[in-house]
Parts: sequence; C-alpha cells; structure tokens
Amino acid sequence: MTAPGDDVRAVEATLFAADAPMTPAEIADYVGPDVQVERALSMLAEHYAGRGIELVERGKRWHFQTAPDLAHILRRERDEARKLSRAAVETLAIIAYHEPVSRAEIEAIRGVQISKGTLDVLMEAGWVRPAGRREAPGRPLTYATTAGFLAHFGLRSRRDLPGIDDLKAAGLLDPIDAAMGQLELETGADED
Amino acid sequence: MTAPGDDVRAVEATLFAADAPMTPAEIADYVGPDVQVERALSMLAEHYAGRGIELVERGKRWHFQTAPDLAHILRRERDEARKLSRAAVETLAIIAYHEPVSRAEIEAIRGVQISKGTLDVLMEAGWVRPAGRREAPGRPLTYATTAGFLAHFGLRSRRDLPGIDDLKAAGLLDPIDAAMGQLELETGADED
Amino acid sequence: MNSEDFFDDAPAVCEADRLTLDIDGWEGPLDLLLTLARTQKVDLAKISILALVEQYLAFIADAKKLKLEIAADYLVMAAWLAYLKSCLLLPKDPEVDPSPEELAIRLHLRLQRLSAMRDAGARLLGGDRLGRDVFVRGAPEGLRVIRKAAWQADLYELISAYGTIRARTEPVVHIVSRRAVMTLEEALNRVKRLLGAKLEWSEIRSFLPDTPDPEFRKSALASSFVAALELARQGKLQLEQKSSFAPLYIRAA
Repeated sequence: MTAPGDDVRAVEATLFAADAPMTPAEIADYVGPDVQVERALSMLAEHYAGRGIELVERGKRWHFQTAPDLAHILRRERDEARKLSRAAVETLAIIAYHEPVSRAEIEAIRGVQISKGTLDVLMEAGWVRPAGRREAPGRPLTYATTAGFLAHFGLRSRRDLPGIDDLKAAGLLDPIDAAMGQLELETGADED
Repeated sequence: MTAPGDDVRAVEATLFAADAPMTPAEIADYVGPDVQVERALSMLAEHYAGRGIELVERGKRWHFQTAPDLAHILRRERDEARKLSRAAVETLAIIAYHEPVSRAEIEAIRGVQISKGTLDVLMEAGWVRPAGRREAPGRPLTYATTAGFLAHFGLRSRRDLPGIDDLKAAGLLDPIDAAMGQLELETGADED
Repeated sequence: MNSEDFFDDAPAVCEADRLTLDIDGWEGPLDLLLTLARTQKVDLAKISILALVEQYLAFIADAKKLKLEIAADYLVMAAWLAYLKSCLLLPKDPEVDPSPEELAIRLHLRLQRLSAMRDAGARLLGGDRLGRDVFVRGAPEGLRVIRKAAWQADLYELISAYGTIRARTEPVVHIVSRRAVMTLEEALNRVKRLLGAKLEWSEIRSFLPDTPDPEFRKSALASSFVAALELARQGKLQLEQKSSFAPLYIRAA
C-alpha cells in the first residue's frame, strides 16, 4: 500500500475530527485553498470502501460512518430514537417525495388533516424545514427536507429516495388533476 | 490493497463508534468471543500508520485519533460553539417578525425586559443590525435583521418565515407552551 | 427495531376480526378504504372500485350494528360512496358532470397515491439509519471553531420561540372602552344652577344636557335624579309626581 499524500491525510483527519457532516467548502476552510478537496474525497471514499468505516456523501456533505452490515455488532442499548407515529412517517414521506409541498397538499394525499404536532416533530428532529411560500392564491408556506434528513436516512441525495424513479414514471407523484388530464388524453381518441 | 477480514472490520467499526478508549476485553464484548481482537488491533495499527488517522494504545486502552502532525489544521480553541440563550432566541424572533423594531417594542411584545447583553450577542453573531432611529418622541434606535441572518437560517427572505396560521397548524402555538411562557413571565427576570 | 414496529398501533391488514371491532384504528375514511383494498390481495391498479365501495358500506353497516361510535367523516364518506355506487349501477346519464366513472377513477388515484407514500415511508424507515444501523464517530475531537459558527440557533428554535411569545402574550389584551358618564357632583352643580333660572315646576328631563348619546343621557338622568333627592333633603328643592312612572317635576323651594 502506498502512503497517502498530505492533502488526502489532511482531509481524512478533518472529517474524522469533525462532529458534523461537512461540505467540501467547509473542509477547504480547514485544509487550506491549495488542497484539491474533491479529489481527496473520492480517493478516500475508494480507500474506505469495504472497510469497517465508510466515507459517505449525504446532501453534498461528507462524513465517516460505520459500515451498515456491522449494525448487529454496534446496535446496543442506546437511547432509542423517539418512535415516529404513522402520521409522522407518512407526512415525512410525502414531503420527501413531493417537496416543496404545502400543508394542504399533504392533507389532500393523506385524506385527513395534519394534527398538531406532526410537522412540529419533524421540524424538531431537523428533517423538515419551511421552504418558502408558493406564488399561488393564499401564498401557502411549503415544506421540504433537510441535509439532516438525507444523513439520517442514509441517502446521498433525494434521487436516492427508494423507488422515486418508479413513482415518477407511474405518475404517482403528479397531482390528481394532472393524472386525470393524462388519462383523458390517452383514452380520448377512442371515445367517439 | 487486500480487503480486511470481517474480524478486523468489526474491531475497526467498534473503536470508531466508541465514545471512550477501549480495552481488548471490552472490544471482545461487542465483536464476540470468536474474534482475535489483539491480532485485529495490530493489523489495524499497521494499516493506519502514516494515514491522517492513527490507532493508538494508551494504558492498555485503544482508540483512534487524528495524526499529531496534522494538529495545526484542526487546532481547537477554547471558545466552543455556544447556543443562544432563550432570551436571545426570543428577541431575535421578535426582530425578525417585526423589524424595524425598537427595544421598548421588543420588551412590550416579550412581556419581559431585555438585558443589554442580549442585543449585543445578536449583533456579534452578525444577525441583527441597528436600523436607524424612529421619528418619534425620544427618537428610539430600531433594530433589523441582516443578510447573514437569512443565510444562517436558510431563508430566501423574511417572507419565508411561517405566519401565525402556519405556526398554529404546526402545533407551535399550543396552550402548553403558553402556560410555560406564563410561568417564565411570573418568575420575571431575563435569563442571560 | 424494524420498520414494522412503527405500524404496531395501526390495525393489522389481514385480521378480519379486528376490522369489525376497531374503528378508531384508522386515520380517516381514506385510510380505511385503503386497508380494505389491501385485504383483497390484488394489485391496487386492478382493484374494482364498485367491490370496494360495497365492502366499505358493509363495514360501516356492521359497525353500526355493533353500536360503535362512528365519526362523522366516515358516515359522510359512506353516503358519498352509496351515491357513487348507485350512479355506477344506473344507466349512463351523459348530463352528469363529473361522470361517476370519473369520480371512481379519482378515488382510485387517491388510494394509489396514499398507498405509494405509505410504502415509501416504510422503505425509508427500513433503510440504514444513522444512530440505529450506522454510527458516526463516538468521540470526535471537534474542529477549531470558526467565527461564523460561534453562535448557534436553528430555524425551528426561532419560529417556535416566536410561537411561544405569541401564545403567551396574545390572550392578555383587554381593552376597556371609555363610557360617557355624568358624575353626581356634576349633576348637583348643574341642577342647582338651572333651578335658579326656572321659577315654575319643570320636568326633570328639561334639566338634562342636550346630547345625541343615549348612554350619556341615561347616566345624566340617573345622576340628576339622585342630585334632586339630595337637594330636596337639604330643603333647597321640591319634588312632585302625580303617580308612579308619571313625569317627575321639580322647582326651587
């Protein structure tokens, strides 16, 4: 094995010492402007692949974490994360797959009002954030997921959301009116 | 480079996730009795030699640490990240929602006096700036938020802040909170 | 802990017994419909809306028979589904817009969307989660603090702080509106002054100030009456009234 260069070592040590995931720009603040951070990151990711520790990218931020297949060794009597209610899980999924999405849109998909505390819990966990107002009547506030959401659920980016391509292709992420329009287009020709 | 065996990977991950240095016996508690811990440790120490991270033994306990020669990059200073006091968060929230706003107006909305230090902290953080004097008796100084405030909180503009209706719907105007607030009002003083 | 744990509180999909007993287990009629659809064990894309409607109606009827309390929105959905069912069974009426077929398709699409999000949520929870399946370093040394990060607060803290302030300050606004009143002292002076100018019996109302404000007029009448009683006690004034509720006359003694 060849010894890594000082550039790579500096990036490795910085990420190792960090107590939160870091963007390449933040890493550069530490290691200096002469270091090719992106290159060092990809070399490190390659080096750690298959080891007990992995270097991963989550929402443009990088951090080291233990390999997922070792979960059985490390899972111990830790404070179990507060259990999410089914309402919270569904709301989170709707926000993640549709973002940015308004409260009314979430309610339309779930068929029930969002009870108090559901969005609250998701924001407190650091997974959901207000994402600006929609330029539409009433200017409703919209919600989106955070980098913390990607990190927690082990996703590199939203494109890694399980099954998102299939859902998109099946039109299941389109509003119902759009889907109805599509159906009419497809069947319209035969009707008369 | 040959891929490490599962024994080595397990020891590597265990030490990485540990929050204190561990003896080989403690490691064995996690990875199981079949793993040759000592052998894995010496293989890991050899692998990490010369990297940005090192595996070291101190008094029969093992831990990972960043390589000493890279300390200048990571140099830690005494002043660590500090959480804003509750008084400061509340004051900042009032300025954000009502700007430009004078100190007397902030106190009227909070229902509690604010200490001199609270506004100083917010200005030091770069989130609040003096915003001119109001043309009113006493010509009070007013305060407003900065571009740095928007950047830190991930807002495009102040209009992205959730309105009262949004707060209500998210459960952030719950009577419990109100009761807690009332208690604080009664105990009176500013907490910073 | 696996993803199923998160669904423990929800009714199990295939337990027909629980279906007829536990109506509180659902989050609204759409949720119940989806559960019923899933018990059919066919692809949601191929499911018969008509059959599903019948199941829902039968379920609500069962629940009624057992005298379970059924929330209003379940009954509203039942009424709507009964209407949809009759429309679907009747001969087509081209005048009806939207057509029952379109309504059925819309319901179908809603169920598919909810089902997709429910599955997505379960898959998210089942992934490698930080702090459960994968772990970050247990004791990071931490990095030198850079100035911009010196003070920490996040958006959630900010907006929840504002919510707290608003919640605790909003209800304590009391506005006491000013009401126009004539004090007894004013009335005494006024009646005394006017008595000097009038020699004959005069109705007490003629001593009142000319005002369009009925509230102030009432207050002035009450105060002037008390003032008249006081002046009569002092022997400065005489009172006369023909009968109960008749006009009250006064003159200087």
